[in-house]
Amino acid sequence: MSIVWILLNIALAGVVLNVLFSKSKIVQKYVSLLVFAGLTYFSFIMYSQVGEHFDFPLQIAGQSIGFTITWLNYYFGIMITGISLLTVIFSLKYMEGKDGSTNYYTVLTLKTFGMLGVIFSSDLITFFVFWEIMSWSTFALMSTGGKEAPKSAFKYFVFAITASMILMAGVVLSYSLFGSFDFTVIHGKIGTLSLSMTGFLLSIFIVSFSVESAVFPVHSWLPDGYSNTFTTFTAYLSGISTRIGIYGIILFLFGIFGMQTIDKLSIIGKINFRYIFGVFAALTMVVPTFTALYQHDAKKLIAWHSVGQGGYMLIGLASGSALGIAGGMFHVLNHMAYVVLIVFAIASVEHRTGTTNLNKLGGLIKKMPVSYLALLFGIIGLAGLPPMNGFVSKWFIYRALILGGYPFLAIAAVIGTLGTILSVYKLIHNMFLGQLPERYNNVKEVGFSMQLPMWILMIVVLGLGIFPGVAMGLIAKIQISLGLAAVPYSLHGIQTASGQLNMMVVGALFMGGLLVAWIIYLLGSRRKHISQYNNYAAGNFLDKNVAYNFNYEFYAAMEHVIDPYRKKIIQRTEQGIAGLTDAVSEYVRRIYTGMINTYGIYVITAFIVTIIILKELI
Amino acid sequence: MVNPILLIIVPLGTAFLISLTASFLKNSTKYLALLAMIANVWVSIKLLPAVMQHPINVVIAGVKPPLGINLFVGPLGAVFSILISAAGLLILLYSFKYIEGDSQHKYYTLFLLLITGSHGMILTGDVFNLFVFFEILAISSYILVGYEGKRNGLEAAVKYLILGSIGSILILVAVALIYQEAGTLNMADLADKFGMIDPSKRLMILVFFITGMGVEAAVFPLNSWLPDAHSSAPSSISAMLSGFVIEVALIIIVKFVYSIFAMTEILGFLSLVAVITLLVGEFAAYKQSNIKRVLAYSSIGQIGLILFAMSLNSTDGLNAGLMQIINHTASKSILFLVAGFLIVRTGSYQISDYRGIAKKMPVSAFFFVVGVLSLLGVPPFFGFFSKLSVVMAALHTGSVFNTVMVFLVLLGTIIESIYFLRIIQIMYNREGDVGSVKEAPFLPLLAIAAFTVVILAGFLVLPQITGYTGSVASEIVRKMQMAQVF
Amino acid sequence: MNVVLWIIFLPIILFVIGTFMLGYSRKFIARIERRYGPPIQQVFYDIFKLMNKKTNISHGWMHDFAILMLLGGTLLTMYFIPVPGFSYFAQYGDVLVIMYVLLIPALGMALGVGETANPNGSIGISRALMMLAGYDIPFFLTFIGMAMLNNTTSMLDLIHLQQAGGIATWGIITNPILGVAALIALQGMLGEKPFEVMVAPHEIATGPMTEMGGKYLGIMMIQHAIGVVIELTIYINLFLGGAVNWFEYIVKLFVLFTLLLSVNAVFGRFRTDDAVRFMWKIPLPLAIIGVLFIIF
Amino acid sequence: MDEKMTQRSVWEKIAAKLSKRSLWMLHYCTGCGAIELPPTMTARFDMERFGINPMVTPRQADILLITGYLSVKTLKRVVLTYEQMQAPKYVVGFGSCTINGGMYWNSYATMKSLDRYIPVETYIAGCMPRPEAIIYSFNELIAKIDRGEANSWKDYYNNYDFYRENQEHTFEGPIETYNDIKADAALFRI
Repeated sequence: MSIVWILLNIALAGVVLNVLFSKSKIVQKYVSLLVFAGLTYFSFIMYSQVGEHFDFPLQIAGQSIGFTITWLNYYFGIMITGISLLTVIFSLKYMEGKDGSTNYYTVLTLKTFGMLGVIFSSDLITFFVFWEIMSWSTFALMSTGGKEAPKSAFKYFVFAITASMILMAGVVLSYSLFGSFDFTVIHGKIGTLSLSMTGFLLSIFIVSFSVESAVFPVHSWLPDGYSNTFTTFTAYLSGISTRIGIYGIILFLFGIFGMQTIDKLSIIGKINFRYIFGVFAALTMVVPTFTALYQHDAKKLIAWHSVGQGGYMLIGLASGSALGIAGGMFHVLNHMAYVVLIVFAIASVEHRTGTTNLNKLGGLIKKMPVSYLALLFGIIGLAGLPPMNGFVSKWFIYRALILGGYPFLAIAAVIGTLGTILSVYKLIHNMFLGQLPERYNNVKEVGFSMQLPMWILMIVVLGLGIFPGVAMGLIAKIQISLGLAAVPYSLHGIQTASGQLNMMVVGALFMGGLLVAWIIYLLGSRRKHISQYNNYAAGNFLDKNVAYNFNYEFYAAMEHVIDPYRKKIIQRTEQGIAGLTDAVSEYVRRIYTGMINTYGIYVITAFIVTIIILKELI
Repeated sequence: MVNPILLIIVPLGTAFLISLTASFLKNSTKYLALLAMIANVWVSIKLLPAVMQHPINVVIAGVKPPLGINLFVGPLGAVFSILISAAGLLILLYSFKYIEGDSQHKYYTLFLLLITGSHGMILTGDVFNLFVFFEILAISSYILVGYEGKRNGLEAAVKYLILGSIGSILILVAVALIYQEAGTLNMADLADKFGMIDPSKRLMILVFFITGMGVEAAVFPLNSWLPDAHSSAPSSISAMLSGFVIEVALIIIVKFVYSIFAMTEILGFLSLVAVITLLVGEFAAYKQSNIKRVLAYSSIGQIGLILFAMSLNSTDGLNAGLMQIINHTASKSILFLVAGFLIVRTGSYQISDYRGIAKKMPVSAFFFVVGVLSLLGVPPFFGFFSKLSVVMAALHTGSVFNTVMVFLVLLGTIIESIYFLRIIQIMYNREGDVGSVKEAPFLPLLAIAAFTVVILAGFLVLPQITGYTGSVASEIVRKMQMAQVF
Repeated sequence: MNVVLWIIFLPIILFVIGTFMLGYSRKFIARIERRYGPPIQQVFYDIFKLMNKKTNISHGWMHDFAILMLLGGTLLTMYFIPVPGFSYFAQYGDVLVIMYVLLIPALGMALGVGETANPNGSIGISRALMMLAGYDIPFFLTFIGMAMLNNTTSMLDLIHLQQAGGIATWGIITNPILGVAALIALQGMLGEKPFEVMVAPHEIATGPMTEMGGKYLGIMMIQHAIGVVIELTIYINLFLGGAVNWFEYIVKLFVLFTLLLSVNAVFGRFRTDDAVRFMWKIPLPLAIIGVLFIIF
Repeated sequence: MDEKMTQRSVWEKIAAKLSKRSLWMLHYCTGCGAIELPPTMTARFDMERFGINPMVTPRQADILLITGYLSVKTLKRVVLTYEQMQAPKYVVGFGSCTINGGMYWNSYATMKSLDRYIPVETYIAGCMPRPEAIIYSFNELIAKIDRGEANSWKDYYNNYDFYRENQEHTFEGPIETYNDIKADAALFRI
């Protein structure tokens, strides 16, 4: 029995057990823990079966369908199962006593099942079927949680169903073009296609995956959808769910269409398919990142970032060079590690204080140092500063863009990074720094089972930052298996003819710098820690009744600068589409007036029109 | 071997029997109807294997065609008989609890007449009899639409009556023209002779027939009666009207165009009409607040989809259209039947009044969700496979026109999913409270569950189903010939 | 051995240069204001005094650590920047690494100030970060432009390429538009007027420094001294052909700094949004034009 | 006191020599005397020559310059500000108001003598003192630091009870500055 079957069966069994034990949360908890531990174990040992193929005992249109294990889906597989396991461990305590949590583990398992199916599928039909399962379970995932959840889940659904329909068209179109659903067969025949048809088919697939990976014009479902559900789901969704869209894009761009085919799709000179794709990716980085500045809710802020970070992955893929693609793929892993870490920290705060409203929190560093540290590691990764992992992948991407001759895409990435620094500082400042409100005086740090995932992820975030080679080995294998050039990596970074990156040196120098600074620090006389109310306020007396924290409208000036653009362009476009559908519906509805004489006229008109048209046809 | 004429005679006879015995059997007449429907299902199932070998031709009253009248049962007839009688049986079971009052025998009489008409239209091999059965079907459905006797029901019934009459007059003119020009009313004979008719006369026959049948088949813009009629009829009748009655009319159009008139040139026009119908239906449904109107408009959209698939001029397309018919019959019946008890229990047609009803009626709500998912074409429900085959058939033709149309069809699906999901969300809203509402009774739920089983288990027997629909499709696509039939 | 000596003495050398430059700046400004001004070594006194304070207060461990991160990050940046005679670490990290490590001190500072829970501090940080978004975008774009022009992201290569061809291949000559854009951005980067709204002593009580006293402020001043040199050096390396020897290096530093100080001395202060708008309306389009020149 | 002065280590002497060259001043300007400060800072007298710079927060400042009269309300702020400064810190009383109440000597609302509440290093007499006087007294302060005699700030730690009592008497109750002076004295070994 192959490991793919074991994985999918375990996941399915998890779903069934969760449904069966829907009355007992405790059983659900431990069953899920066991299921996800099993999934993680089996997915990690799966590398022994890479390259093997397994068929379903069912045929569609005379085609055998099934699963295959490649390095690419092994990479995504371990990410999915790993992060699910951490989410479950974190949820054990987090979900205690939460309202509406009976479906929690069920939808989580179902979603994982769907995702595993998608990534391991070896043909379009399996891919599509699991894609649908995944979309629907995402919808279910999003609709659990807060009051606003169903509404925002609905928004997602509208986008997802659109994407599904487009994907379905793509699946069927490629079947009618190639006569097969199998990825490898399609890959073999792709060269026979005319250029315009290739472009059309590729666009269909890319557009439908863009929805799931929240690329700029079709991203607006994500922030609300992700932030209104349970915070642990926010972590899970931002960390891995969105990235299945990226998986699809990688698979189709490189696995099925292949680099040579894509590079043929050129309009004028440099303006080719990849470039256009890159422009969308750049917009994805810039626009959502700056929208994040406006957010007053920690979850929403991070959700916007998870849109923006998707742009980095895509722009890396769009760069088309080995370095850029490696950066894009590596960023998926990195993003998953730090975003989940950040959201776990937020969840911890929410667990203790009951809110994620950034205007209400503050000063929690004194009460929850571990969560603070987790958030700190996470935001350094998110902002892409050394020595955390986010830096490495972003470095790859920048370098690929600069050397590939895409300065404006590179600057978009820079703008995104700066916007990220701004908003993550707001996040950490408004939650953990500043004045501690009196009502949070008795807040405690979260328990061990919630700290454990955070510690693990902190190690991952820092470890991948210093030793990117650990993941790069796998990524190089993926690149080779997709027929791309591999990046010459070492344990500490990469080494190419035109420059190298050595994270060990960066890390060591940083440590050395800290050491020197520490010695200088020790040279001064001792210090004492003082109360937050012992503070400069131009001679005013501060106490617990004075709310002096600065966190409301943290970046008001910036908002003044970018407001005009944002309002004009983005909001109006979004409202436009919804308004159009409503208007069309309203007009169409009026066709049915309810008056029989109108209907009579319709029949007579139809009769005449039919005569006229059919006369031409016959 | 069973005689297919039983399919017509049994319900017709039982209908008369019910009205005769109504005075002393009172409401127990429904068991007579049940017996008739069970017999019908049995006959149709018995017919199927035999018909698959060779079409059956039943000559009535001993006069051979083309002079006499006959029943012609090909795979089309057999499959549709099963569809009609099975759906009819389940809806009948549902009606046992749903229809209340003293004059139930009227309902069952008309119900059986509706079944008779549907069977007749499918099975007859004679154009004039087609008209007769069409009238039986139409008249019984006019009355059933107004069965509840409420104001809007009666209004809808009158509208339906007027438009339906226009339709039947057009058909009658077509029949008369056919007899005048071809000198025969037998379908197979007509198929042989139709090519010899003067082109302008052919055009007129075609137009009269298509517009006339189009009224019943709910093709835009002839379908203006449908939203009113389907939404104000009793839910069981809505289920039938949406579930197979309009499809029967549609399949008659398709059958005539392909295998009798053999005028495949006009299929492009039909598919354009189909897509317009689909978009109009879906967009009109988008803003409705009355649950049955939503379902009614959605039926228009689905008819568009089916007609689109069937006018692709390929066996694949017909096959896909037939699968879509099966899916639509099952899922739309579920939706209408569930909606029936939602309305009964809450006393309201407004979707907004069902806020949180899933807590009180969990089983019904679940069935509703399944119906919606299948209608939208979500895997692994049956609807997914039918929609997939529609899209596949359309794209397989390779024409740009059809590709564009596919995208419009998928756009329609998107709109459809939006409004359906909105309903589901309202039903599953946690905060909502509908007061003390009970779950629907067991028997109707059982009927609904049977439809659900079709949808859920459909993909397990997919090869068999495609086998049957495939032979139906190849029957339709082949031109009828007198020699083949006899 | 040589490397070890450089590692030890480079920070000290740069610190000395930096303090003299800051002292020089105070003297320079004073002279423009027709004052006598403090002695040029005044900054030494200030730092010594601050380090010698008998009591120190801190608002928590992040406040302490932020100071370390501030200085540590700056030292890290320093090692990656080639100076005459020492470019050992420059090969391990390129322009991109420098771009990013430059942000570490800012982030460290921001975190520490956040913990002091002083509203003035938070406002200052908020302004500083907004300014960062303002000036860094054009500055990074000029980085990218120069890297593309020479098809390398290594700062060492950039210097070598400029030095090989003499003054005619200096970035400021080959690409004056980028040079000007970077110069304006550099003004913001150094926090000189008119881009010093994040400190604004009369308005928000020196913003980030509000709660910093004693050795904390002292370390911040040490960092500032080194930081100024680093930021000027980046510009010199990119546009002014680097430096072959220390004399040339120091001359270039002082000339460049004087240029910026002259602007500083005669300007008022931009409001934050105006400053950001300015940065996005003047240097950024300039940088874009410069990059377009490079592409075509 | 005198003993301590004479027993300074070499390091302390060097430190004093360097530290005296950098004095940052926080001016508490509720009175009219503040008007004399701009000329002191600007081109005419240029206080920066001596390394004296105006600063805005008590954390950074070495000198607390009290320019003028103090009411009960402002005195509270002065005490708070003083406690927020980092040692060594020097209070300079500016004008007669801080010495004896000056022209407000018979007002019910003003404080007569500043050094009852916080230790004052130097006074600048006059109503009001000219910039020359200010420069002169700062130079005096510098000289005092150099000699190691400017130790009044230690008095606040060592004689805290005295100041506390006076403060509480005037304020009719304690004020909460979130500073535990006695604990600080032990911690910083003053």
